[in-house]
Amino acid sequence: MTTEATSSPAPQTPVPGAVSAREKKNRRQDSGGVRGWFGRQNPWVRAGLMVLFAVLAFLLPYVGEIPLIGPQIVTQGIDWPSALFNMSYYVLLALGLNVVVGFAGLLDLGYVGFFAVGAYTVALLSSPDSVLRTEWGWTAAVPIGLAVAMLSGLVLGYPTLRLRGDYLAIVTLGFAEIIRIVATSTETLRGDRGFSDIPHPPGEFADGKPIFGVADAVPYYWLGLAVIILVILGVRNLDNSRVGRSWLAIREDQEAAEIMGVRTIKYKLWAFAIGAFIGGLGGVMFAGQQGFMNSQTFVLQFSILVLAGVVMGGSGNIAGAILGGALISYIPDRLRGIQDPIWHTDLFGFRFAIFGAVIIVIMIFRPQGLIPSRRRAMELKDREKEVAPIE
Amino acid sequence: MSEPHIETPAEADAANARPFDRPAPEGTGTGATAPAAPGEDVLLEVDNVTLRFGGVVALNEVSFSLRKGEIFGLIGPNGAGKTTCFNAMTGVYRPTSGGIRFQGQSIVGKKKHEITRGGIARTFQNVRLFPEMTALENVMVGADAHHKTSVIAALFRLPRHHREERTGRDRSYQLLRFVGIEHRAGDVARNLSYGEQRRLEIARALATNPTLLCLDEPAAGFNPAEKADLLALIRKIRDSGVTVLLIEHDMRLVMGVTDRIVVLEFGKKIAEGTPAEVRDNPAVIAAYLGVPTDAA
Amino acid sequence: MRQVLARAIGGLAVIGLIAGAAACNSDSGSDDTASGNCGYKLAFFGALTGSSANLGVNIEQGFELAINQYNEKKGSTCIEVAKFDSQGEPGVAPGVARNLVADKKILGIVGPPFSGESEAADPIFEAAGIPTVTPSATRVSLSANGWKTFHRAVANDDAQGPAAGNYIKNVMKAEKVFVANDQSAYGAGLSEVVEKTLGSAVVAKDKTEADGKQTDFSALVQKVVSSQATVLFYGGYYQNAGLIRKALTTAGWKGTLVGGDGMKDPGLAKAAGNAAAVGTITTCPCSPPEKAGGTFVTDYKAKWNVDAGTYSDVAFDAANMFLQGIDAGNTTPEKLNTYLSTVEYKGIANTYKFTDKGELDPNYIKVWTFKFDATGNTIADQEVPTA
Amino acid sequence: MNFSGLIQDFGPLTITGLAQGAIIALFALGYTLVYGVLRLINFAHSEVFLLGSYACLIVWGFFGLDQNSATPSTLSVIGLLLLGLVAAIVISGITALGVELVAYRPLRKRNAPPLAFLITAIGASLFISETVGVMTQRNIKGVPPLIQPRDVFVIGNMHVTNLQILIIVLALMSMFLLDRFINRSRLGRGIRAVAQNPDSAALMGVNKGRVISLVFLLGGLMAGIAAVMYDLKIGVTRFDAGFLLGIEAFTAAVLGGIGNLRGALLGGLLLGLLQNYAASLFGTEWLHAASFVLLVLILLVRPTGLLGESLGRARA
Repeated sequence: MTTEATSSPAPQTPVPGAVSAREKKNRRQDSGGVRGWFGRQNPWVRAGLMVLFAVLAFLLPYVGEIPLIGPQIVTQGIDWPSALFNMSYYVLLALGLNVVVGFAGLLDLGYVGFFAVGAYTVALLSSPDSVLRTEWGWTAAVPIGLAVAMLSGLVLGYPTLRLRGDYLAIVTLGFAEIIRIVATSTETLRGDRGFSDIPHPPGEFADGKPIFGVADAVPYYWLGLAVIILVILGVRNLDNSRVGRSWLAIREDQEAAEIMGVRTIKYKLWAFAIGAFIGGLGGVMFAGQQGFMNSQTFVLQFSILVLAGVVMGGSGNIAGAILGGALISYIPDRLRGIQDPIWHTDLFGFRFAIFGAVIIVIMIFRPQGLIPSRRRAMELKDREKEVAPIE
Repeated sequence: MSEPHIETPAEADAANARPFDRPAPEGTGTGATAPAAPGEDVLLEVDNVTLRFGGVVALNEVSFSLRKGEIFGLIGPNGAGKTTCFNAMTGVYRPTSGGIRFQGQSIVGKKKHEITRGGIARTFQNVRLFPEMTALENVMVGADAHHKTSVIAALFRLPRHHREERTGRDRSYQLLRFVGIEHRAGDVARNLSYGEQRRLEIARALATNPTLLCLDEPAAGFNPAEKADLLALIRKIRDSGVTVLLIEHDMRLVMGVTDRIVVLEFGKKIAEGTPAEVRDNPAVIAAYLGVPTDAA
Repeated sequence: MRQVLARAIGGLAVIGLIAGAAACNSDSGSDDTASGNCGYKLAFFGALTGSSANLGVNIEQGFELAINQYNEKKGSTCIEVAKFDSQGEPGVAPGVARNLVADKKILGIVGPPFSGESEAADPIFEAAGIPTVTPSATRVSLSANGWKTFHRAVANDDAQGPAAGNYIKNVMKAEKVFVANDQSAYGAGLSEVVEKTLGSAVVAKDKTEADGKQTDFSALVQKVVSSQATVLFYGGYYQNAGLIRKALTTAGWKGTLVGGDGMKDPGLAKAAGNAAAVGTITTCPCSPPEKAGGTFVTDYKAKWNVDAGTYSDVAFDAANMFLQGIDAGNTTPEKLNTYLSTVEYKGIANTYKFTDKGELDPNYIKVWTFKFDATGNTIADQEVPTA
Repeated sequence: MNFSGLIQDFGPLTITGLAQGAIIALFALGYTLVYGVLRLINFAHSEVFLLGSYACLIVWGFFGLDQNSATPSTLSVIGLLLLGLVAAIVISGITALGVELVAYRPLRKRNAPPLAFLITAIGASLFISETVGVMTQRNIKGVPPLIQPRDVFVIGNMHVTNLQILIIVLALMSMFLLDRFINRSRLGRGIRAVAQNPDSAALMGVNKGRVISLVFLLGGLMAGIAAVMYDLKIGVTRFDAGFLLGIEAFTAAVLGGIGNLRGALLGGLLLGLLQNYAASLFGTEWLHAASFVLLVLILLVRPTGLLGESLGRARA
């Protein structure tokens, strides 16, 4: 793009003890973290690339129109825009879980619980089936849904923060199961009968047809994408601030972090709350698209799948989480309506088995994830290279 | 929505008043100035501290006090309770009985991060950096101790975030230069050499703006040349106005740099005084007799 | 830099591998011109994988059998079978439904089997104007949405529940009945109606988790034994029912297990063992297939090598009903929908005529009871009144 | 809440709960053993159990037995039981080793982060259970009635059957032998050494790779025994049976103190009992919720489970 911009600062020979102009420039820009190729680019180049990515992402529903490549990408057994929407809320969940697991290092196996809380709050406030009988619009119910999800993050987080890694994992798993069982077994939450007629997001086209109808999933995908972009910006800001540093420090050595003045409890709670908020965001989007939901959606396997996505993509890396979240939704959907090339049997029923195998293969060949966190990658790099002076 | 913030305005003012170009000059300690304690210049007072783990007495009625601006040595044979004493002072352990006062205020039972913010910083016997963070980030974590950017401010990149990031970063670079590893700022801590990691730990501790810096065997594993460099650094730190508490094994190092020394053995204080006084103390000689030290 | 690239390529290669394996797709739209009302598709929409796949598969096989027989008669692949796997999950159903409606050759849909996924997917079919006939979604409220394309080929829970209750009360003359359900929309709805019908005869109640979520029913069994009930009514599906029946026998309970059509499946005997399953009663808003005189039961077994399960016969009827309509020249979804609103079709399980809400005409609602025999099959017992 | 029901049925609920708990406990051992040595939640252990539960059915199928067969004579029942046990143990053991070889060993070689192991385990679990699901058309498979339950003794309304006694005795025996093996044998010492300190164990000449394989194998054996007992008790298996019981077994392992053998036993029995009592008190639909509530409460009081962790100190 703008080659001029990238090469602007003239390279200077580093004077021992002094700081090069380039370095000073960098100092002003970054938060001192490990920078990858992307992070080393000029801010304008970065912004340009990001806008380009965003535009491409918005055009994804029409990828099938590209000759040759397009048809290979789109899903067969499931409507492509719907598959994209599904990917969008999986990506949201992966982004949220990445804050909890990737940044703060808190292993959460019950993340779907927050998704459920967000979706159920919206359903309770807006569906005519609800005991509350409020029948709010979707937009009005969303802030409450998010607030309740965030609160549930704190409620879960507070008592369990004392627990170490794997114990936290089983307790969060337990909490999610309790939420599912409560949703199934209590009258108020209607269990398997579920809530119908949950309103869709508002908006009409010029001809009076609703933008968010039942037949076309593209607007939902675009809405999801817009939300994702906002979440990415927010999460990135946090990651590049003292909040991100505190999370990392907690993940690396909790006691040392505390002795360095990090309020570990506070930042862990924030990680839970922010994760829960983003999970709830996925939930309210889901409820708004679906129109109907019941307790069936919030099974344990869902949480585990999202966790698999985060780690597969690259735990602790925003781009990795996005890729991983998209893949866990995309791979099974893409395997629908496919025949295997040898026996021409339907691969359909095997798609989760294949998915399982794909997970193993990816993790074996890329144990740090598909797009590893820069830090993790650097760990593995040969030390020799690091000793060379910067630039 | 606002995060629960406990920091007091006084604390913040103190932090902001501190010039970032060098560690705090003597006299402008954090928090309220200590009320007149026994001896005006007393910074830290360990008063009859006893610490038991089950039936084991790790510290037995230990008392000593540190004066502002000195380099204080805490020595003793292995297992004498030096690190335990240290941990009690930094909030890792809570004394079974006795008091610890810092600038006249008791710090027993305070949270670790509160003690740090109050002005006591420390390093660890076995280096405990954040291995996947860069050297610069490690120091910035320390610098964050006195920052006030809230999660919301960080989320929306409010002006305070920018201001504090900038000052924190500049100060961190300066501290890295102060300890002599500025050229490694962008490397993850794991990849630094052992000596560099030790220095980085000191820089990280200094970043919290301490009034008292506690070094836990900082010279362990160093060769004589590195030890000499370290001595110079410790003096430099003291000269910049920070009181230093040094736990050390290496008698020569301690004798060379400290103003006063306390000797522990089996959790009990057996001697206190200037290096010269301690060196001639028969109890100390007895304690160290046949105990090989690094200096030997 | 090179390392970064290599890594990126490595990552892409993995994705490429997946995409490559998936590259060969089955959708090879045959372009033969529609002659003799041929060249169209009928779709099955329901669970083919996932934890509730077994019921979906029962229905799909009945549906596919009908179309195969039709094609054999025609001597060509006249009507194609299109299968859409919703996994029985409301969360998955809309995307799959939108994919279905994108295929303009599809004239009609058999499904969705479950009420939950119906709520999520039927609005999409309604918007596309494609008629659906569900062989098994019995939630009462489904017909109250004003959907014009919705048809239900079975009686809803309001009809079956009273019949089951009446049978327990009047035929079995049970005085102590234990009522339990699996908390599914179907099971809970049915058992509530049964409970109401039975009134004071209900001595105790319990709920279990759904199929595939619970296998140890010791506590429920103990409650049943202690309640001294002679009849256990279980609103749920055959897998749990089979496990419960087996556990009840093991615990020495001598009473009879009664359930709805969700239990009318040889799978119950497979789980419980024939010896334990003997005598178990299920109600079904359908007529016995052997009464229809057809060869459905043997044909099904020959084709799929398993016994026809719950709703296989209704799905078979639904598919045939569509095929008859297409034969008569109704080759657009709209025409087929209009055809459904007037048809009176005599199938193997029932005679079908729909009200304007898409419900089965009350005159044709029949509820029969069936009994498991010593070979693990269900034998028609008697017709029972629904009120 | 139905207190009178609980009190009335206390005896029978206790004995059925113990039988279920014994199965859970044996299953839980696999989680505990692997965790103790590798600090790894072996998610694929549920599928080790699953394949075991099918293996014995296939063997019994060779003899023409299915859920509708008559109960064979006592002598052949003993033979069949032994054969079924051997088949389940062998298949479960092989599966456990296979999972270790395919999903874990390559990661260990690459020094992967701990989370990566968890995810390959999930992948392996998904792969195995879904493959079984497709192969069995997701249908249930009935178990031959090898043992007709008969009351051995009756106390009040508590009927103790031969099957329950068999399950509990077999489980306790297996546990006892495993405990002896780990605490007394040379190989067991190796396991404890690696569990306590992998690095110094390696220095002392313990072959870590072998110890890890051994631990997976032992977990597999126990899961195999659990699988046969599960088949006999429940009478049906299905492609997701492993996942379902696996969560309970894992909960039990953590409850007792994961990495602690006796903790697994305690946790399993406790869970079996509690589930029964809770189901009687609140309704069967709350059975699983109750076990998680108990888990959360216990971990809040004792953050490392009832007996604490560490395989190394299994005697403690």
